[in-house]
Amino acid sequence: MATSSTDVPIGPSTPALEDPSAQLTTEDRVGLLRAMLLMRAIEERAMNLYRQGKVPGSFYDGFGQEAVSVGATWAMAAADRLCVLHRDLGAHIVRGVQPAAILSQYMGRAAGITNGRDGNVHFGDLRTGCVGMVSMLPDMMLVAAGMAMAFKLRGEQRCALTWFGDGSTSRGDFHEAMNWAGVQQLPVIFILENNQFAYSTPIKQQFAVNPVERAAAYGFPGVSVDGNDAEAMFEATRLARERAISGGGPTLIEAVTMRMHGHGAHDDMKYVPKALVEEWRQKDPIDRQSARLKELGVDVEALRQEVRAEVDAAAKKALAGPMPDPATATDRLFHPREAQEILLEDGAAPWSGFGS
Amino acid sequence: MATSSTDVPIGPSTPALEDPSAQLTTEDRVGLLRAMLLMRAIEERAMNLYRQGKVPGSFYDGFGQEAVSVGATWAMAAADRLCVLHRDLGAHIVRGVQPAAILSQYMGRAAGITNGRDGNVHFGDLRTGCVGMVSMLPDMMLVAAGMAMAFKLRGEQRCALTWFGDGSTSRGDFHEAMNWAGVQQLPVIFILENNQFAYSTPIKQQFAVNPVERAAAYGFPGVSVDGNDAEAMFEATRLARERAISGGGPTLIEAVTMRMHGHGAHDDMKYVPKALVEEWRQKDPIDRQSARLKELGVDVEALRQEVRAEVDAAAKKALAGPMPDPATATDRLFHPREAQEILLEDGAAPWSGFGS
Amino acid sequence: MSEMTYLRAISDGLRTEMRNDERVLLMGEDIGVYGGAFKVTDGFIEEFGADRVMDTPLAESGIVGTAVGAAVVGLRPVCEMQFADFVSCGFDQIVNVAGKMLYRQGLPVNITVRLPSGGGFSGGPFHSQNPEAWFMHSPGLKVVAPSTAEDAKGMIIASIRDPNPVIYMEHKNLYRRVKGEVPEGSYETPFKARVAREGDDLVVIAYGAMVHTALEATADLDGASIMVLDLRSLVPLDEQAILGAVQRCSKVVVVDEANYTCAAGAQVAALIAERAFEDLDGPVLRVASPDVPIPFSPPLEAAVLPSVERVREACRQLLEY
Amino acid sequence: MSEMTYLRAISDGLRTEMRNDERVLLMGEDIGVYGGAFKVTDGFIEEFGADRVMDTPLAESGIVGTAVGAAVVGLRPVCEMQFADFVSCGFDQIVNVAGKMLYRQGLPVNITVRLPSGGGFSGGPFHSQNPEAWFMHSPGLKVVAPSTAEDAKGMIIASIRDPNPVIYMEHKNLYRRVKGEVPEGSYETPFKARVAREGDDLVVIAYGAMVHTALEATADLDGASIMVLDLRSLVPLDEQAILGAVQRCSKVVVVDEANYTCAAGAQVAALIAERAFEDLDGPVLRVASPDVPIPFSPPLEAAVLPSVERVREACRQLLEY
Ligand SMILES: Cc1ncc(C[n+]2csc(CCOP(=O)(O)OP(=O)(O)O)c2C)c(N)n1
Ligand SMILES: Cc1ncc(C[n+]2csc(CCOP(=O)(O)OP(=O)(O)O)c2C)c(N)n1
Ligand SMILES: [Mg+2]
Ligand SMILES: [Mg+2]
Repeated sequence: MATSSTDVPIGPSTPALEDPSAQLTTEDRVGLLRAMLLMRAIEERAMNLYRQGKVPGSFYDGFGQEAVSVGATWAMAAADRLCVLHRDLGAHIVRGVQPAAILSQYMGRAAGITNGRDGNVHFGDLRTGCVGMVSMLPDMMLVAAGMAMAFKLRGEQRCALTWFGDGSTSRGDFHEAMNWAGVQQLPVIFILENNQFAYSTPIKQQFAVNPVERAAAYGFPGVSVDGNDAEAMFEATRLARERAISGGGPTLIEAVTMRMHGHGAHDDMKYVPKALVEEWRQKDPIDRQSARLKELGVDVEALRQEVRAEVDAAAKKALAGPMPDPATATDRLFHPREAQEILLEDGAAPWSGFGS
Repeated sequence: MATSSTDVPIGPSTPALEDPSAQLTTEDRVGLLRAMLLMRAIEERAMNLYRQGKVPGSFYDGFGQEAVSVGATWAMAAADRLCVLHRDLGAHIVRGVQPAAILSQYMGRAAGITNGRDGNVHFGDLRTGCVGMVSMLPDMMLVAAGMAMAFKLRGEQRCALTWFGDGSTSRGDFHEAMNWAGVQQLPVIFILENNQFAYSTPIKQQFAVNPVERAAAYGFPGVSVDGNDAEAMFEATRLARERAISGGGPTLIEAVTMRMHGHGAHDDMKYVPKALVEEWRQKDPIDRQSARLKELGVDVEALRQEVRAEVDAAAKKALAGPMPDPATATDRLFHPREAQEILLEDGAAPWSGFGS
Repeated sequence: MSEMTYLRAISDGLRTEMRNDERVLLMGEDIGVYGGAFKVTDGFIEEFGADRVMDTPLAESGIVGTAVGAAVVGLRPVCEMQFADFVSCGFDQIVNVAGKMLYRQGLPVNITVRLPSGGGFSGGPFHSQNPEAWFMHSPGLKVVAPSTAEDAKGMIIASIRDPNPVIYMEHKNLYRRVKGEVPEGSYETPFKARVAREGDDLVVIAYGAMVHTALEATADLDGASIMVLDLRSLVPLDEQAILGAVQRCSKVVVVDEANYTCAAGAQVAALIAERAFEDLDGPVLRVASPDVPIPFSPPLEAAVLPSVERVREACRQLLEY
Repeated sequence: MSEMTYLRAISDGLRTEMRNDERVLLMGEDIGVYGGAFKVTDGFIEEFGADRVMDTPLAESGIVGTAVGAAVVGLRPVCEMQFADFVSCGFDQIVNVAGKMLYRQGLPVNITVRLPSGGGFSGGPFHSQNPEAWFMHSPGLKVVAPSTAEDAKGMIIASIRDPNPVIYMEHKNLYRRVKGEVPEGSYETPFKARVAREGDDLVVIAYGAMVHTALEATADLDGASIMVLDLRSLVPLDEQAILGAVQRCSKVVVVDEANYTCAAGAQVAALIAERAFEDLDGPVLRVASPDVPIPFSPPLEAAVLPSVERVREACRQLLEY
């Protein structure tokens, strides 16, 4: 399994998954690559815009971890619900959020998903079945468990999914969510995105034993997956989803990966050994998926150019959009009783297996 | 192992402890019984005083669980520090708190340990090395871990101990404390007092897998012990303490027991199957220790009478004491800078092994 | 109409709304089989089943956080904290997840959190708190605090129907002490203040249990005509009713059971000092608990909680002003 | 004396006290190897070692709870919340364990909790909060909020030496913006208010970053003589200084960056309305953030945070009264 920055074992050896490609058409496999390329291109653009002073506050990305969110989300059905975390832009892309809306969000423009109320990846587009994350980690695990609880109570065949980092596992809400999901055997998928660092803190200072080992002691399986392989992420999530919707309960998936950029744009990550970064650069998830598709004869370069053009256009559109009107700053504190009920709506579910 | 009210397994089968009596003189063994008898007699007296309206608020006891606190505390050295929970009056007794002070505490008298500021078992006598618990469960696990952290940082051969119930394991602070103790390999002993219910909630609604199984996934051992056997509790705690002070890190001890009274005096525990209570009545920890001592020729009846007399005298003394002066109600909100520093002091450590 | 206690009125409201609306679900520790620490949900599990009267693990953050999740996919969870004091353990989920979701994301969070609060029965520092001001200071939460049986029912129903997170303060010391006529069936009490007694010389502004303390203290005070304004809702705060009462009476005593500093009463007094200064004919006096934990022992607790006597003194002082 | 930023003054205070007293230990996320999210403890781990500059797990309840344990056996932990906003995750341990221990048990808890707070740089709803009022409303905690470099150092030292739990508010927007002469070596700033500028016609009462907003707003306001009172300490609140200022000026504007309802400013205004009514020559005006989460986008954030312009307007309105 992957090398770790520490002496904490990176999860149990998990039985190899069946060949995921059995579940994926070439179109799916291109879709996975496309979403990863989009994620990277949008985040690179946003980083540039940040350097130009066009993205206020701080900027965080998921460079090198694209497979984790893209692969997992590819396995989610339209009626499923997600709480997307800060390294997981790919999930939004797969669910159908448009690049211009994302860049508008980063720049605090009126057309951003939160209309400028919240920044960077702190957003969830209601029309894609996603709840916007809060900063407090990992609070969203409980929200995901609660959505799953509602599905189970109503006898619906749907599931909820959320991500969280290695550092986030140290907080109480991790435990309350794991325990709740175990006791009620909820249709929820927890993805531990083990990128080996929490800000500057290496995993050996977060836990003595890999948290994926804990799943069993909550009454459900924990599996470790190569988080830099989008198809492996897809397959592990697909299986977890099947368990979930057939009443088999929760799954904890550890996506073993590496944070390849600083915690945020301001962080030079001096604290990470260079050799470790170098080693993981060889495992880039986009390179891996590109190689696969080249073997299948897909014109990856054309795809890259298409994505680049899409992001160029999106940036142009986003930059042309206005900032929010300050007169709206105190609107929408409370939802009026007489207004229509607002609930999360279904998102895109591009996997061919859903027959859409 | 013991029968449980549910289908959740009551902890792993733990290798049988060596015969604890090797560590205990007859005097120790009598001391254990004496402390358990005192605990029961004081709580029975308090329950009567409660019924007479002399104990304000509610009243909680540890009837049937006396071995858990008495046995464990018997293994603690004077310089060790404890956070004592609400079923664990025996710990206070072993550490040297006088029965009259306890009864004064229950009755909200000026001579109570908290001078009437807090009620029932929410107390810790500074002079016995005990931190008074807060109601919020299991917050004290973190406080105990913090004391242990200080001992480790200063290179002292001391340890900290705390108790908590099966229900308390569901809260985030359980996890944060377990994880902290595991990462830092602290000299702390966690005693999970599994009495099979949290108020009315049976353990199967608190966890899918017994939490003692989790210890391994935090990087330290978890052991199950017969919580109705004071000598077994002593021995498990003694071994855990040895590990702790020799740098071996934390231990989680599950004391398997049964709450034999309602959650509080007001609770008729209709929700507990009668047969279960009956079964556990056969395992009464005081009966068990009495039988042992009778075999050794100890006059247990005389001991009982001595204890009864002691509690009678204590009740008399407590009842004669005044209520606190209302004029003091707002005193001691802040400790004055110029006043002496107040820290926990050493408590009694009666075990013969300490040579005291 | 039938007479019932404040406690039974809450039960009645919950039951009514659960019958009306299948989306309503109760969550909490020991609320099912046991019927709740105070028996508010006694008999509910028999009528509605364990799925809708859910005995949860001992985990306040879990209760609130999963309720938020259930709410955004269409349920209407009502969470019980066993005592208001334990809300500190679910604090983050309330203020950061539930409270900010609509403003940030446009997603309303329809949860109700019931907080059995307050002192007066030797509950001590951990079973007597009045934490409403923490939530008033956290944007995005409504905070209500009925004082009568009728309002207790009408406001629990209104809280459940309100699409926003509502912190519902129920004062333990009113549970069995206060009784009143309660309409049958379904009705809502608006989140507005109520004049508990008309008067012209002075107004006592209070909410929850303190409304009764205020009424008792001023029932017969040297013949003065004393208004008692029951706020009922703290967020939104009925500023119009407050300012109107000050305009009419010119003298104000604000009573609060919570600790003095930054309490609801501080907000009310500050509001008056800012917006009704010209109407004032004397200082805005406050009666509240001093800034200490609520002590256990009866003489100490009595010394700390606002008493009829202290309210009376404040009124007298102001009437003589 | 040497000139340094507010940020460096905090570092200097921490370093000074760590050299003075071996019992002092820092705990927090990323404070060691990384030197802290804001670099307050940059270089500390090299000087004091990883045991005294402890990189903790990501667990705020854990940080506070273990600090309490360490304190009662003789250490003097200083906890850093990475942002003040995350204190909601350690809230229970602060208010219920640390805050009530001395009153209940006679056991002082000598911890300091540093909260990098406040907005002004597009931090958004979770990196801009000013949660001091929650703690002011929780008995047993001291709450301080320095506004200058000199006080930042003197108050962090005083907080560490104070045997009680102290919530130390450090405003992020002052970190690098505010500079000043700071005495060398060890000294303490008392938990008392400070006159930031003398004046007679009106007093602006503020603390933290708002002291600078107040000073700027009133530096030249139509020639009026305007006092600025920097509270510095919120608990204990320097009531004497507040009442003295009102007596002298008769007109008061209270400025608070936190959300309006039940803020520190509400307490100050309520205090004045109760105890200085006769000295008042006009309403007690308040400037604060409206009751919404602090939005991210610059125009929205600017519309919410109290500005120089809003303070100026309030002063003008009152001067013309
Ligand atoms: C409760 C809480 N405390 C502190 C922070 C500040 N913070 C933001 S991200 C981060 C590190 C998170 O690490 P991890 O969970 O491993 O996620 P990663 O960023 O590595 O994906 C920290 C400490 C936070 N967001 N939430
Ligand atoms: C955080 C918190 N929530 C709720 C309560 C109310 N409460 C008091 S005791 C109790 C049950 C505790 O069960 P357990 O931990 O098993 O301990 P036991 O009483 O069985 O010894 C509850 C829910 C509490 N004390 N703390
Ligand atoms: Mg990480
Ligand atoms: Mg129990």
